[in-house]
Amino acid sequence: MAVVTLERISKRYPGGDELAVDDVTFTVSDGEFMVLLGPSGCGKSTTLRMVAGLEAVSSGTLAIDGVVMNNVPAKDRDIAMVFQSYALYPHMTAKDNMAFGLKRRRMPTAERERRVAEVAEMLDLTPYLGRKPHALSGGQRQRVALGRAIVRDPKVFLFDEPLSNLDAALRVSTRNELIKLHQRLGATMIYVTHDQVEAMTMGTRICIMNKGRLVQVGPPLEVYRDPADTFVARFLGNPPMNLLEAAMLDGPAVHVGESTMPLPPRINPSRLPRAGGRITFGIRPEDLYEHPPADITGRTAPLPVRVTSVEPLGAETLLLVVPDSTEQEIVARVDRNSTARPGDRVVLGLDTSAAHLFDSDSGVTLDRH
Amino acid sequence: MTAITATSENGVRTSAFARLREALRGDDALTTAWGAVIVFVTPALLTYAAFTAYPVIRTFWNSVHIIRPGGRTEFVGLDHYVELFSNDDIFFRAVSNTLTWAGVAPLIDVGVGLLLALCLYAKVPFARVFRVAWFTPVLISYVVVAILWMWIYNYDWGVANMLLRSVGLQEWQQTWIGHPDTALWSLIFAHAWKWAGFNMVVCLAAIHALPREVLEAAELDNCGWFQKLIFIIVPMIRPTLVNLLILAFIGKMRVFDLVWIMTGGGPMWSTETVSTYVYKRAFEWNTFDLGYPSTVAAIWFIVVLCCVLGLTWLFRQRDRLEY
Amino acid sequence: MRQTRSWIAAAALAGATLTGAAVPAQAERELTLWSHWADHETKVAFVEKAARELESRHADVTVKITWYQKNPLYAALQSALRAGQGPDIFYLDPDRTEYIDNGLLLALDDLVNWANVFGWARSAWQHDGKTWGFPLEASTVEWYYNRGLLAQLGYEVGPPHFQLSQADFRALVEKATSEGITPIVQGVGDRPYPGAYVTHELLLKKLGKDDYGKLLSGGLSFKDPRVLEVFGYVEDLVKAGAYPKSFSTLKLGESHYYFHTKPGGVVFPIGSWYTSRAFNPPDKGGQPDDFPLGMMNGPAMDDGACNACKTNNVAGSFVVNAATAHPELAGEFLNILATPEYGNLWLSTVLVQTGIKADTSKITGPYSDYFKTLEAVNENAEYFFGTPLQFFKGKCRETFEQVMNTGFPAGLVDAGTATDMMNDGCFTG
Amino acid sequence: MRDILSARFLARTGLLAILALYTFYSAGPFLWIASMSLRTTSEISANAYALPETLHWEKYIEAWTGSNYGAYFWNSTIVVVSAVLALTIIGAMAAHCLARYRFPGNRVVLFVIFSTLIFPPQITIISLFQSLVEYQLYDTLLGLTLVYIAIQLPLTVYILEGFFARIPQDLYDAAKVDGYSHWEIFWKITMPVGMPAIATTVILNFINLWNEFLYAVVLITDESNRTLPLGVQKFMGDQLEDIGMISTGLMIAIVPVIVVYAFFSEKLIQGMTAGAVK
Repeated sequence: MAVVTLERISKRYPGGDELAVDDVTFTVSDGEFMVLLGPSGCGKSTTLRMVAGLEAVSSGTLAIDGVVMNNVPAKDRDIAMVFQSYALYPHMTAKDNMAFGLKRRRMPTAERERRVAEVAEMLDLTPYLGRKPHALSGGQRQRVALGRAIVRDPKVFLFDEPLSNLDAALRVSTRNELIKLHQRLGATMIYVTHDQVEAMTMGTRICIMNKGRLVQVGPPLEVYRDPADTFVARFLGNPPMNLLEAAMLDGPAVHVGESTMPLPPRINPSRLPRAGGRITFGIRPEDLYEHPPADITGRTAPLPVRVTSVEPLGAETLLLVVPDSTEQEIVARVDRNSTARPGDRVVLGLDTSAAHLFDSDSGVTLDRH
Repeated sequence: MTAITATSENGVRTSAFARLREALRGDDALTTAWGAVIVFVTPALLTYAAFTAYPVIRTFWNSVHIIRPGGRTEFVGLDHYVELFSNDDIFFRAVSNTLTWAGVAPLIDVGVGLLLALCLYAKVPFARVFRVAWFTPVLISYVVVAILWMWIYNYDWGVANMLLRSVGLQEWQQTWIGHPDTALWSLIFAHAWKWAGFNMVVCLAAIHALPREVLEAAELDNCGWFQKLIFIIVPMIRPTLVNLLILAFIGKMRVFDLVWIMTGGGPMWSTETVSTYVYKRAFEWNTFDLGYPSTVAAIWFIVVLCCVLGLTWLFRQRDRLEY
Repeated sequence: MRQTRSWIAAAALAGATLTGAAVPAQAERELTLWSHWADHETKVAFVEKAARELESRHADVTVKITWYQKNPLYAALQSALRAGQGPDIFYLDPDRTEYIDNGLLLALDDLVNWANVFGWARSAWQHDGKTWGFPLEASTVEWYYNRGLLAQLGYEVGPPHFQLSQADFRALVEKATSEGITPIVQGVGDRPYPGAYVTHELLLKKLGKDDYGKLLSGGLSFKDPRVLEVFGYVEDLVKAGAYPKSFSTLKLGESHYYFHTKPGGVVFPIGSWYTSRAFNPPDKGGQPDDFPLGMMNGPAMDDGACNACKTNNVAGSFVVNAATAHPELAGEFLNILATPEYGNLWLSTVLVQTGIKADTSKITGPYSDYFKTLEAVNENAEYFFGTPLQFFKGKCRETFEQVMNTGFPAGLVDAGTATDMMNDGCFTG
Repeated sequence: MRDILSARFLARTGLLAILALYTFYSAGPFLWIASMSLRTTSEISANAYALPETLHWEKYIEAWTGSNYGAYFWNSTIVVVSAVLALTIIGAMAAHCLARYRFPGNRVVLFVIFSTLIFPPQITIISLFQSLVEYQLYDTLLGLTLVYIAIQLPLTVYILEGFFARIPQDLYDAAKVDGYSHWEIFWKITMPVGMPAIATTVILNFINLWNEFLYAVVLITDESNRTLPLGVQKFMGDQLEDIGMISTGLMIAIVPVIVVYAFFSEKLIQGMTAGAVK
């Protein structure tokens, strides 16, 4: 049972003017896999390190299971952390590395040995226990680092981009192992990454941060579907959401390029700008169709474009297109059988029900939540 | 803008006092790291204060006094400085000798070292033996080097004159360290004997650390070894060479042992260096005054400071121009 | 925990300082003596004998003697005395008057039985009406020569003056050079004075005692015509190749070997303590058993005011540290030396003159002939007391060491420059 | 083709000849002194360059027993070993602190310590002498040891700080999470992980201090406190230039260094060159 609560947490480094973490509030429920996602420098690692007790909290309240942890040293918080560089003690064997945290906590030798052996078995590390880190492969080191955290049986696991030093294939398989591990241990985990695929696949919830502030928290698909602002819209999804400059029309419509789009259904009309005002129109690439399927034809609006580039990916094809009367290049994810060629003029179908509107200045969504 | 607003909203204190307190807390989150800092640096700082900082300050204090044994100290203001600049030919001789040495020797040391390193890099046979033979002098103490080279320079049976005789150049025989024209150069030569191996090893390490691709690319560009040396290797290990030059320069500014044992600064002050002069005036002259030699030391302190700042500035400037 | 550690560190540092400060408690009296002559076995034996005698008189006294070479001894003394850690008794040459000026020495007038010391020797240590040193060793500047080589070159010297004329001596130098023989053996590799012997002895003969004394004390210019004449004469000798090629690096010990063994030379002007090295077995650096040693006086200068003049000086002496804890013991030690028995012992073993009253006629053994020659050569001598180093201080001394001892005799500066530099450093008149 | 080969061969031979010549120059003096160390002075004065006819090994015993070499070796060992030990600990503590803790003045402290690296010893030698006299440490091995610590401290801190700063911060965070105290982090992480750099400074300090002369000359006077370089200098007697025996004495001083070199050549070169290669 471990609930981590951050309430109005801020962090200022000595001598720095900007806040590294600015008024962040969220709660990680028991057994939840919370992913902190954001570009580098967004404050997610700092937040994690504050939870770990490696950085002082400048203001706000950090609690684990309701106990305020602000001034509790790292070693007394009953957390375990896996580092990006693994941070294995280079002068100790894999076994000693795993056992060391237990030794520090004065666990009896027999019990310690048993736990280490058990975890090593679980992670397929048994043959390598006698080796020092430099004699292990990257994946093995990663597993030792993981094992070092698991043997401790902590209340909370903290991961700081633990997969970023692995090659692509290993990253995928380790990702799956981590998911299984989470299911098996049922422990509370906080996981920092800048990789949206990891976030989407692993997280029970995702917590997206930008420039030190928390932007949006929610289950992966919800965040994907309803981004809180243009930052989230572009950060999640590959290729990212297309954002087009648009103008508000008098009626309940916006003008994009030469097309007039009806307002999406979820919109909060009270926050719309007045007619003639600027607005940002967002549409994901998969919501642009070369040949709209029958079930959504009623919701589509035509968008005449010029094709500038075609990228066949096998399972699908990406069209890079420029809508008429605009100079913005956008991406459409279309059927793999598309015959479009660069220079072609086509009319794409745009699923108006999937479109988003954002405030042009602040980037905040105009959707109703 | 937003940050500041947010700060006040969040009630984070931004007063100078709060900043200071935050700073004192260090990056260790939860305990006051200041205690650890003090424990860790105090021994070093105490040693530094007692045996480096205090003596430096005291040197300046000394330099405006006459200091005789038995605590008989007399304040003389800037008299020593006036005397030094108006009436001390030996000091200027010593400065000029030292600067000559410090100016010339680094080029010899580093140049020879670089050439030797290139020879070894060219993968000659017996490279290991060569390296050992060339590096060994580095490890030998100056006292031994000095005695050894006094014998090598011996007029009657030293190696230098013996070699000249054996190739029929009797008239070139010299009292190498006994004549003002040759003494300083003979010492520089002996000094270079000791240090060339050091520079060789450092250059070799630097060359080995160069990315192989660049040298291969140069080969594809049809560079001969000489062009490769001039256009590729030397520019690429330039930081190392600069380091070595500065290191050698500093080393020559402090040279004492070799001179002291081999010539004692003679003949006719031709090998007098600032170190030997300070030592002589403090511990050999029959004046028993520690004040004047401290003045020499104080002036030299300033000279060295200027030289090093100048060198640093010079090389930094070049770097900026290049990149 | 952390506090404890910093406390321990502080304590360790303090402890380190304290152990350094702690002076070992002494139950017994120890008399310390630092002396030159580490290599001079006969002198070492002489001093050790006196030390053992003092120890045998007092059960609680030990005498701890440290033997040095001269230069390291002076370096050690300068720093140790300043540090207040000097020995009770130490070796000093009488030219080191700065020790007196700085109050580092104890006046010996009431401590030593001066009745057994020659007055001229005592006077070498008398300043401000007090006597500061015990004149153990005395010496005259002698011109030793190789009788065989001199005869081979067609010259001889004999009574009453044992002296060549100025012109003959120059001719001797030129002849020796032409035959590939080094005329005057001298080396200044490790001593600040031997190179100046010839010039200064000749200056003394030319000027006479009074004017020479003025010259040394800054009262007479080096541009005096008589001085210039002597400098010119010596410059001619130098140009004629009087000195060995290796002059400037040849050490004192090496120059002995050069003179009597290899490659050999005609004349070797040096203090009469020549014997303390030369009368050792050949494998200890002594002269060969059959070496034809002769003694002459320096050449008579034309119009010389005092051609019988030569330098006599007190050399190695013992002084007492002003800060000594055992002045009475130190006095007793010196008084053991100040007896005719010890004077004779010194003469017959060390074979150098001494300030202690003794009787050379009592010397017997293999070197009695040497003392007879020494007496004959000095029979008509008039002595000037003191070497240039005893007069020159500070920059003047430094100039003397570099110019008179090295630069001028090595031919590095001419007579005009040399006298200019000497005036610059020494002339006050 | 043949011509090219032979030209290359010639160039190669020429290069080798030059190298052999240089080797003769750099190693020749050692061989000369080694051969003289086994000959008597009278043999040497007959011919300074002949090879020893009979090997006078007994001269080594004579040189050792006839001088105070045993004491000099012992003094040098005490002073150098304790100075190097203290340097390693004090220097590593300071370097660890400067590399790991952010505190106001951190860079200032590092700069101040480092800047003394460039200053020649003659600047402080006089006042250091005065200070040691006042601290009652003049002419004591303890005093010399403390001075040795002080003169090598800047270089030690400089090298170690550079290395320690490159140890990943994660390792320290992991240690903190594992519950290490400040002192344990230093002792159990920094020291073992920093071992290569520490070995480097140990070797460097050892060689430098073993050969140190100037401070020893000024700060030591008593025969019983002399270190090896002073002892070697003392071998230069002035009664007689006993070249044969001096050679033997010099060899006794050289041989240990050569032996150490033979065993630790790689590490040693690494140590001597530390900090010079960027």
